[in-house]
Amino acid sequence: MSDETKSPSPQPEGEKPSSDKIAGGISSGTPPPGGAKPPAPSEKPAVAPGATPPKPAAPGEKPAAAAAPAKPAAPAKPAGPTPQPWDSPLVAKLTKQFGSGIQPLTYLGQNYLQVDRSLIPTILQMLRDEEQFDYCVDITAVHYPKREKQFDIVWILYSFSKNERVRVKTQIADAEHIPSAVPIWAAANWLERETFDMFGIQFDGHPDLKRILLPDGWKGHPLRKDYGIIQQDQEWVQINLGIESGQ
Amino acid sequence: MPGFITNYLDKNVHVTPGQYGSPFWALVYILLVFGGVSLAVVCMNWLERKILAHMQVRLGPMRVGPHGLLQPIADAIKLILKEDIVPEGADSFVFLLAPLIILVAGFSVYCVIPFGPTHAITDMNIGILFMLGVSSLGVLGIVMAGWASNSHYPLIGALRSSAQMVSYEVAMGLAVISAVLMTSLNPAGTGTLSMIGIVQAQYAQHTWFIFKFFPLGFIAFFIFAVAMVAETNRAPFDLPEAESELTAGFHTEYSGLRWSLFMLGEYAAMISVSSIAITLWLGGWMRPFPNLLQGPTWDLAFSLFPALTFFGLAAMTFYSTMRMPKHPYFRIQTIGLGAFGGVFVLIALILLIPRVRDGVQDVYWFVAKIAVFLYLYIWYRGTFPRYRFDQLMRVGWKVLLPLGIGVLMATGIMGLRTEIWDFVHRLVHI
Amino acid sequence: MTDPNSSVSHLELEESKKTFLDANELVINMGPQHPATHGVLRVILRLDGEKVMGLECVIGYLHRGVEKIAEHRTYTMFNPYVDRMDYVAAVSNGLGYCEAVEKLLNIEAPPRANYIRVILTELNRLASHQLWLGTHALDIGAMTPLFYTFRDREEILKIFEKYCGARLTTHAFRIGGCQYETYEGFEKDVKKFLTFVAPKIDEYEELLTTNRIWVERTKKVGTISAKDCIALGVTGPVLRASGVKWDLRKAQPYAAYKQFDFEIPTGQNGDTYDRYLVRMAEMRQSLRIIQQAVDAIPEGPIMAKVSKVMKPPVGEIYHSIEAPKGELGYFIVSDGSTQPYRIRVRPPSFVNLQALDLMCRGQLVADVIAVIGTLDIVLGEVDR
Amino acid sequence: MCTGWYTSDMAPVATTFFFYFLSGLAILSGVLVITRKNPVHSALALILTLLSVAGLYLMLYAPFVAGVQIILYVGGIMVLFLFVIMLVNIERSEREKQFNQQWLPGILAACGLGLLFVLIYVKGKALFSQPVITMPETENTQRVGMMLYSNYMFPFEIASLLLLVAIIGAVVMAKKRI
Repeated sequence: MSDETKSPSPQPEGEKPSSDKIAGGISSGTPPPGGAKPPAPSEKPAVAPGATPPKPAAPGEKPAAAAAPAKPAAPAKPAGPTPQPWDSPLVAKLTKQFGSGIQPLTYLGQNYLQVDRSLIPTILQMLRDEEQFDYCVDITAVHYPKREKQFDIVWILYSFSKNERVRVKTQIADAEHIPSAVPIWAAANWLERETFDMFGIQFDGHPDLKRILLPDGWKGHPLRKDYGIIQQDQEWVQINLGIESGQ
Repeated sequence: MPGFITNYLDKNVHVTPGQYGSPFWALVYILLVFGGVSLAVVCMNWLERKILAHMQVRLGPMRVGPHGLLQPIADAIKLILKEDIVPEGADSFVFLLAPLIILVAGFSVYCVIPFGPTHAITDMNIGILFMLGVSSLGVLGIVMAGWASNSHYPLIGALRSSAQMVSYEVAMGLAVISAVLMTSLNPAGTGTLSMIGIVQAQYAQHTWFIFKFFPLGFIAFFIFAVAMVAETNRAPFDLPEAESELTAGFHTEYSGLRWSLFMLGEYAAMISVSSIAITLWLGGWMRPFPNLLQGPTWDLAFSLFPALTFFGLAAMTFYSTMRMPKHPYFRIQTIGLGAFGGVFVLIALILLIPRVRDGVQDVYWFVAKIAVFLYLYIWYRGTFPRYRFDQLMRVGWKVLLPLGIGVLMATGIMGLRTEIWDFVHRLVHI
Repeated sequence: MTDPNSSVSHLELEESKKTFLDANELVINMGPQHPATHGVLRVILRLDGEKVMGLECVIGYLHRGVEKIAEHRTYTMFNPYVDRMDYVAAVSNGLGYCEAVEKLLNIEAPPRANYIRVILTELNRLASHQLWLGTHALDIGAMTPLFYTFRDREEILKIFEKYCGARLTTHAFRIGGCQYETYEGFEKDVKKFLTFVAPKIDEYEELLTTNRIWVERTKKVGTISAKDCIALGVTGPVLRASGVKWDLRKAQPYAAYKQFDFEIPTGQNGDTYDRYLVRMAEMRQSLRIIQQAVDAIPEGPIMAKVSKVMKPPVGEIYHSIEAPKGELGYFIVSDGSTQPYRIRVRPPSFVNLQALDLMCRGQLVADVIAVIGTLDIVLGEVDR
Repeated sequence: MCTGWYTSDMAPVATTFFFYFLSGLAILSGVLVITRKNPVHSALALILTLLSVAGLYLMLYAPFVAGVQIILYVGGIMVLFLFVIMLVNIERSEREKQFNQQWLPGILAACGLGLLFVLIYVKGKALFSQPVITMPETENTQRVGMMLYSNYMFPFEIASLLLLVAIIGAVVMAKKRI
């Protein structure tokens, strides 16, 4: 793995709005109203050219621009490493094929691809078939409620033959569907079910998409940031026990 | 005393009360056997827990009574007091009948078990057939219990059990027949199915049948010994009640007293099949070397064994008493354990009285042999994993059954070897 | 292109609906209260007599929302929670979490801390495997090994207790190193334990490895090919028993594993017996690692310089370790605050459990028990 | 030591009572077999029938036959019956129409059977001219063995051949599925 990660060099170009979204993800400064995390205060609301979906994320962050002033407070601590462009034969091949649809990055020595949603099935299939990423380690999501495209979906892949990990990330909006990876990796079955259970993300083509950890009648998707735990608890206690919740 | 009591006590009577036709003494024997077997089940319960526990680096019951000696009694009280639940949707008539059938089948077998030449309730001339037949009735109870519970685990347990018992009965029967065949190897050529007759045949032929035509007798015994474990649903053949697969198998839905009837029936069956094995192959009630070590000296020496056993038990008890903690909290337990030892000494002393000493000889040796078998049962349980169903069937049908047929034929050939030899000889000379 | 998930497609269910003698198929609900489902796993079995035609796992009975809890705790506060996932290998969980956060903070634990970590983690692996062996053997009907393994596992727990005061959910490590220096006589205790336990492992093997019934019950049971393992994301001893020589301790060494000499035991057939042998061999390898670590444990600090209030820079990290059950991964997203924005745990048991359906098709009910045992799942980790 | 069965002057107890009791039981449970809707109950009633018939054999001083009856029919065949019954859907069969609604063939068969019984009763003396032999019970088993391997050797072997054919047939039928 490349080791140039430790250099805390600043963002090189404005070409990487996606990285901003992670990097500038959430400032620690402002306490969020309503328990939700503050919006991603991207420093550059400027929409980069190109039709990559990461960009539409930026407009969602426009209101967050107000929070940007809080950002300077964060750099008070030593600025952490930031994602760097990632370069490798694989990346070269992918960028040649998909162009600006993917953005290869590396952070702390870990590589990931920021991928346009429309490219997801093709890229995943290709990664498995041609690049020997035959082991789907994990599928999960991260919720950014203030963004327009609220969800990051993350596929963590591993290649036995190369002993290499890569993460594939894409952004989707709430209620947007995403193709299932079950035809590509059988392991995706339960992992997607769990993501559906926890975030309510619909995977198209999943053989049996239903809740896995929570009971079938559960309301809401708990790992969303706007999920009201206390409200849910009070409701449950009231319905099932007929008393006021002590919470 | 009235005649129907005294006439059986006549010195010239050398038959069992059943044969003699004395209902009174038959009843006495029935009560004795029933009480004795129940007591044995209680002892077995405690011993199994303790022995298994010590095999598994733990102590077993230690709380109720000294060294948990009163545990079986506490368990019995608990089981009797527990609610007798009949599940909704169960076929209640069949559900309630099933444990009774198992119990009746388990205990009826004792009608013909000879604890001594005259110490049996009766002696039938189809004794061994009766035993196999009645003990095979037990499976009916299991099947009924499993079906009537209206639940899946018991049903599967019952299915397993019926298939298992029917399969192993075949191998068991073949092994038994080869032993019965050996009884006919006398000048008169008359064999017998009577349990007492079989033991007497072993006496007459100066050998236990396990050593007859070595290794034929041993193989037959081995087949029986395997089949009998399967027949009583014990480890490693305890699939019908495999707790890790079927929770408790056919008696999952039973509780309280009815559940304890299943246990009683199972342990009674263990003792009864062990007695068949002992009667058929291990010389029944006979002491070791009844022909070789004859004479009054040997008789005396062997007749001291019962008392010595109880002295040994007493010594163990006293040793444990001494090792009890000296804390006042344990005083009652220590006293109890000491009293237990005292009872053992008392029994041992009673067993030294010549009349008693000679009277219990047969019963003692029979019970001692049973104890060895019961220990084996426990040992198996501590050692073996459980067979899977198809493997169980394979062992029954593909190993034990051909082996049984082979042994039966080989025994027949060995029995008729002079005749066959003569025949061949004549053929050659013609 | 061969489709590796064809073996678990749901079309197969339709095809196998015919039953012997047209008897209706039996649907059995195994669990969540069942002696052999290792907790609260519920398996719905569809049987033809005793033959399994298909099964479905129903999980979540032990779901505590660990990932949600993490979002409301600071990095330090969340550390004890991870112990509650795979509670029989709590030390491994803690190691994975601490290393992931350290990576995110871009710090490294000092060498001595790494050695202590390796010793405790390997001891925990041993304990976890012992627990697995005992319960697995009990499921198959061999009662005795359970008590033997518990007796020996007790010695490990005693060392844990002396080291950090807890036996099961140890919370042994802190972000940046270990909180506790080893106690007086720690090395002596560990060495004593090593000499104590080596013959005990032989003892377990004596009871089982050549036991005919054990071999018959485990050979060719729950077979899974390496291809299916990889497709289903199965890791750990299950994957190695299928012949894939892959262990994160070698493939992507973490802590101090680079410095130790050990082997990755593998099997060939991928059946329950091979998985048994692999785990037995792993126990011995763990002993080797512990021996080397105890012999070469360096002096020095046990904590890296970590500020009291941890604020990792904005970013995300995935770090995984080789837990006793397989690859245990933590995917942490930081928003630069003291609380993690999102922690995702990649639980090995959860992913491995997916393979149960495939491994049990066409086998008997008794094999389902054996396969659940051999997958070595812990429901606390499956459900989180 | 095995001297005869009745060494004392005990006579068989209440022979007539037991005869009527057992035959009544056999008939009653036989009726139950065909009237119960639940096949498991039918099978249990059939077991009772077989057991009472075994008791009748005992009263005829044929303990061997009684023992074999119990082992084979009650312990073996009936268990297999139950085995199969439990495998099929009982609820379904309970809902189904019963087969014993065919009155005409039933009456005809019953009449034929009655006729047969009457014929035997009338001609009986001629058919079984020999007086009834009461064999001592102790020799019953030996006699059965002797008979089987001398007078009835041929039927015995034919029967075993038949069973062999049945077994092979069963195996073939079962194998066909696999």
